[in-house]
Amino acid sequence: MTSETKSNLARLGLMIAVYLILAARIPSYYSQPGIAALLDSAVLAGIIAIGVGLTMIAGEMDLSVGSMAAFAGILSIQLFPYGMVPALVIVVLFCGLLGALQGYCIYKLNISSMVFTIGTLIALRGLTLVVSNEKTVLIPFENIAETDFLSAKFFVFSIPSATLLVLVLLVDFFSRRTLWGREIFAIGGGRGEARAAGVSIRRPIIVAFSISAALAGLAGALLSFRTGSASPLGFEAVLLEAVTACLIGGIALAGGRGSILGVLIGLFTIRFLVSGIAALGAPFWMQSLATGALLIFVIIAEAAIGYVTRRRRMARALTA
Amino acid sequence: MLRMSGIVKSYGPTRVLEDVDLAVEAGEVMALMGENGAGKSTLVKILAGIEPADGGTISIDGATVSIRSPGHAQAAGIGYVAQELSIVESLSVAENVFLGDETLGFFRSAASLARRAKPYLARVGLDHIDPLSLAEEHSVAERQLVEIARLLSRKARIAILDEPTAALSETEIVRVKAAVRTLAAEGCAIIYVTHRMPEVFDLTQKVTVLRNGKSFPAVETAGLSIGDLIEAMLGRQLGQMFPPRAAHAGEEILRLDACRASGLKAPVSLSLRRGEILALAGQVGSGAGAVLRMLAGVTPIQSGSVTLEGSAYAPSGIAGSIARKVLYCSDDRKRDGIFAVRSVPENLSAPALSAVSRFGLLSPALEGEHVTRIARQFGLGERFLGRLAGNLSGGNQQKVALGKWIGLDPKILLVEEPTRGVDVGARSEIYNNLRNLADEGLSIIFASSDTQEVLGLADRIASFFHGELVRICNADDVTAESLTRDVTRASEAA
Amino acid sequence: MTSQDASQRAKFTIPKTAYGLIAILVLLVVASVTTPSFARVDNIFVVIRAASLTGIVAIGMSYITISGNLFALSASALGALLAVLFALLTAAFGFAAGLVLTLGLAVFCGLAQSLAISLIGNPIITTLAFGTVFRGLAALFSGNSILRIESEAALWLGTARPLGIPTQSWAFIIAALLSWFVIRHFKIGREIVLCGANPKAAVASGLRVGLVTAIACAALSIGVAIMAIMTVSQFSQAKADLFMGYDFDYIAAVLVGGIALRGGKGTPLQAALGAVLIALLQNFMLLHGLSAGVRMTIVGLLVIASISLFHILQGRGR
Amino acid sequence: MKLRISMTLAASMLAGLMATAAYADSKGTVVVFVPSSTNPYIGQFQLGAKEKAAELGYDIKVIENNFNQSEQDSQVQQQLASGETVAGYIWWPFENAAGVGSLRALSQSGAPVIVSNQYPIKGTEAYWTAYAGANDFLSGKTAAEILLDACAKADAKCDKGAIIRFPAGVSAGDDRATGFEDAVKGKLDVVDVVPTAGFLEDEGYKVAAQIIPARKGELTWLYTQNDSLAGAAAQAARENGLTPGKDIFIVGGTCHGDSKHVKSGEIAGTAIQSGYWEGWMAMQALGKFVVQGKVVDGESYLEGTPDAPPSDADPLYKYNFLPNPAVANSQAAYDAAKLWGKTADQLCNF
Repeated sequence: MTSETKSNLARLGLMIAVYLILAARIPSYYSQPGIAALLDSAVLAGIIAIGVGLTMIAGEMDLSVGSMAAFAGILSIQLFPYGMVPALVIVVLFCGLLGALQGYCIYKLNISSMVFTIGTLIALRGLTLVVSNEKTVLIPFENIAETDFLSAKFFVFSIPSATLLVLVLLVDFFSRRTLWGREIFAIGGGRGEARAAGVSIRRPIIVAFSISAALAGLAGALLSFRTGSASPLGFEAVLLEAVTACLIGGIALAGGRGSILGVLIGLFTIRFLVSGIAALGAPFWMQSLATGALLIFVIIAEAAIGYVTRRRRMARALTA
Repeated sequence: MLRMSGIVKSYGPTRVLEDVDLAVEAGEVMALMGENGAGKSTLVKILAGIEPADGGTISIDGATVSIRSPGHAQAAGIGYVAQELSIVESLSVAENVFLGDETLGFFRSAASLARRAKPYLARVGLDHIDPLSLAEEHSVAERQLVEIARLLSRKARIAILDEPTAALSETEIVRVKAAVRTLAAEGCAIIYVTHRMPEVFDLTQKVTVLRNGKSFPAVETAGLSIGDLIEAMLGRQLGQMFPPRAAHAGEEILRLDACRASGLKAPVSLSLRRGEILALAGQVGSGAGAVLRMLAGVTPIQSGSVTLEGSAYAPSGIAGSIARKVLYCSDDRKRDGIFAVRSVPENLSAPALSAVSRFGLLSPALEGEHVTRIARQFGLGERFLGRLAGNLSGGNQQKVALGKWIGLDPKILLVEEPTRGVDVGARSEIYNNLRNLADEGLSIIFASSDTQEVLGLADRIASFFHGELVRICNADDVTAESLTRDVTRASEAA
Repeated sequence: MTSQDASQRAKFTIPKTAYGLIAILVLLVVASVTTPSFARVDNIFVVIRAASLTGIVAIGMSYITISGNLFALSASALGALLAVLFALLTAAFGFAAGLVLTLGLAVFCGLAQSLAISLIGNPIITTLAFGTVFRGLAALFSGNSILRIESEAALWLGTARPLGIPTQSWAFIIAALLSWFVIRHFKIGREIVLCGANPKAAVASGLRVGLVTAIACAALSIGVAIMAIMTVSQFSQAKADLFMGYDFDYIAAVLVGGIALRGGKGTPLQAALGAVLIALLQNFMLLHGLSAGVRMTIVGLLVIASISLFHILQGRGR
Repeated sequence: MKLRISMTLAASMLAGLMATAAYADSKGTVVVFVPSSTNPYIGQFQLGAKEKAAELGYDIKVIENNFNQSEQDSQVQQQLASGETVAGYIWWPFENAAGVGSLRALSQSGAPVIVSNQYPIKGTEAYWTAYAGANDFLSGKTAAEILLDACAKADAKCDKGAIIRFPAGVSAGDDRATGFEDAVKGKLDVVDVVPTAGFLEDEGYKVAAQIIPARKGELTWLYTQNDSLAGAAAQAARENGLTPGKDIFIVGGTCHGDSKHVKSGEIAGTAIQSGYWEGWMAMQALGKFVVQGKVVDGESYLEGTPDAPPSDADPLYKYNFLPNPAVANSQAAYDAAKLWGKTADQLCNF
């Protein structure tokens, strides 16, 4: 068993533990509609976390996803009259393009993406307010039934939650099995080494940021269609949840390590915890403390395990 | 197959390569040898497309090629294994074999990569390792072999190996040599940069020697004697570069008894006297640097004992050695020797902040005095003091890296490669500075792979090969040839 | 050697602080020409007041950045927690004790974070987690109600205008000068800069890297505490949802000030200037009646433009 | 260490929850969806709902989303999926329009749904049983009346003025501004509408301290949408040498945490908007529906009587609005002001 599999199993164990503890108190955790609701609750942060995770694997981090999702939400509702599918396609492509541009700037300037995307995080939010005329935009009520199919359930899946799972599998496949995906891992694992081995740095950065923005756009558009409205102030909290899901899912902030499937595990660990505590009727501070405590627990455990592994490897090297 | 002729390269006014010629044939292993600073690295970097040449031509199979980037070099079939490896630790071995290779198609599964990597790994003697395991789980030698497997997979026609065995153990070297032979057997022309005599005579067919940026015509290894080779490398001594040695040394200040640490294969016993300069001569990976790192507290002393001025000395960490006034200057000043984005005075006072401050406040007067004293002592002119350390030349950076310790009244100064990347003029200044300090009672241990430096500067010389102390002699009893024999283990090659 | 040095010297270098000043001057000229009410002296005081509290936190944040620890994401949540604690402590023990205890608790929170950063090695994740915890604790301690204080001293601290200048602006100016002085003239300040410039070299030179992180975190915490205490004092009350969503404002000020995220460069004065520059721009746009969206877009673009500019000027681009 | 403490806290909290769930057998559970009790107004809302529920014999469960509509949506789904039989829902969406989908889902469960705080969007009437809560248009209108009244009383000429409104994109801000502007049309001149970054004093002060000096001599009044922002604006005015209530008239129109500026006369007056009573009346509306089984079409502005809260026997209308009784800006008036048996102090200074 590789160390990666081991760590993923440990994370899976944590997720299951959180699930079981809460399921003991909340019957809906093991009912069909309850599981469907849990899946649905993960869609927004999940789709966004896939993209953020990809940029983190590349050794970068896209902080602008929340604003991008809000921007996409407004745009998609405004484009609704042209049909939902064309609107979705246009919005996702446009966001992907913006992301590619952002990636290109980050590559070209050779700048820390965490700095650059703070700028776009602010600017895109402003642009969203401008585009929306600072008002919530709505799908006309007579048309709202057209979006019903997004809430319909097939067994435990709705179209959005199925989209999330399909996207996880797709991006996981992309990241594991394609040249472009492996390049993202390579530049995250060792940028200098990868460059010396002849890997282009530009392409993986652009690809990662483009996917991240496109997915943020998709999440924003899907969620806005489902609710039939979009607020220019929406999706502000999603960044922290997505990053937390990635970190709990084992994506190293230093880059190069982790997997998209791991992100899914991290995501559901958070979802189980937060949904569960809210469903018990606990006040906000409980959710907040529990999330913080979980995150601290995971990163300290990781640091400890990393320390022990390094010590062991060093000891082996010395005795060899 | 490969012919480089009339290669010229300068950094500023410093001419690094003058009219260098080099030729290798397919299936041939050619040793590229020379003293440190002779221009070997620059030459191979030009060939690998990392540095542009100022003049000269490169032709492959008779056709002139222009190499301006690593991509060009790759396209021309040139593979380069640098001293710093290009293995991404968090990727699998198989992926590292094919890293940067876009010819395998867009889709690639771990299993198919592993399957394709297996034969290449087998040819470099890595058939026993799992191609799916992560590179970080393997030793430096194995990673080195993976790099060679990468060259094989790319069907490189010309391979450059830059000191591939520097950090490896004897058994590991055997594996790398075998892999190199495989590479040659495939018809690859190999340029093999090394300092190790046994490898030269064991592995290579021809030797090209560089000296002071000039090349000598290639010679068949078979007809070569070690003496000739060493003479070709060293040439005549540089005149008055080195200051006279100490008239007499003081009492014993430091003693190592059967000490072992990471990087040493056998226990080392040494002693050092006040005002003495002791050289630890050896190539990279010889153990000379390991002794310094152990004394500096960077790596722990695993066994044996160290006595400093009569009391036990076992520093825990670098702060521990500084507390005992044993100060260490590593061989990579950019990494941990200087603060590149800060000014020279700030660098010079960095370790001595307590000494230049009163009640937690920096005293400009004290600091100025401190800085001026070091600057004067180390010949750093007034005009350098306003600059950022990163903007200085290598020589002046090294003066900063060394000089910053002086303010602490050191007892022992440990210096690794005191003049790496330093031009000739600044070298002589640094040697004089070190000698002056020794005359004032400071004891110095330096590790160096530069024969002239060792011979010229040291009072006594301890030579190292492969993690073992070979012998300790007075500098007067050592010649360039005997020293080169010791640190390259020429005895085994003969 | 000499030639290489000479070529380096040929590069014209302006101190980083100067860029911030130049930008402020340009903006001032443009603004006063186009907006009559802008150029008045009292409006300048207004701008400085508007920049004050964000600026004080940005100054603290600059310690984190200069020390090589990027930035902290827990400042706004810590602000809410300290505001709540200050109100509770002042109500229980009086203003002076409240002030001292809050500052003490702030330092404690800073040290706890620095310890975790040293352990985990990543300031961003660490402060992200601590931020959630701080906000949760703020809600817990406040009991979801508004905590009121009645203290003449606090009111004076929050609303007085010695020499016609608000206490907040005094605090801002003093904090800027003091923290500049610390970085520039204190031994620990030099250590902070050196650790940020090259942590490995700092360890090799025997500098106290752990202490530096602790001081940087404590400096930010104190900045946050001042903001929290000033805000609570001004309005005589505290709530758990104070300062929500402000984190990126502080970071933006640091970035617009031109402090390199890699650490080891820049001074707290630049962060202060960055805060003033943003406030100036906001004020200018507010007086021009630009909508909130347009204002936010322009601030975002300013952040992008200034960081790109500083980056290119350092010759780091490709 | 920190972890252990929070774990202990979490454990004791969970134990507490289990205990409350244990004697929940009376008339069933009411599930209340609110943004977050970090906001004290919402804390008051919860308290009112809880006390009324206890009085009526219901058990209550409050689900908080920390100002995040998509989180609230998933909480609704989760709740519906639990299959719990509930006595009814009280629905306070974070983003009114975005929450419509969830509102619809709640209505489809068959249990009564009382919407509160956010005036329902036109066209969604089928999705909810009744609205019981504040009326932001009314709040704006009341504020306008207080302001006009104050101007008239002081015999001052009020013309140009500005609105400092809730953050751009917040619908309550839109509604209050509309209500206000409708009421002052032709009487006052609105020269500027500036959004703040938030709802609290520090955010209001930031804007007011820039607007007031820039338009000094021009502005005769300010409407700030709540008293937190108004108090901050009054402070800013004073600092600029303007005496609030003389040189400039400032009105927030809803009391919000701190009444000292009203008592001192700096703010032209206020209106009691009580989170406590809003939660209380939402719960009462649900109780009424369970007992009476019907909803009368139309609007009912509940009477703002000082002493007794409205009777549970009154009919339930489709729209039931929380009264916003105006309070004059003096200590005496303030002390005298009561709504439904609680003093202004109790209701406003939570």
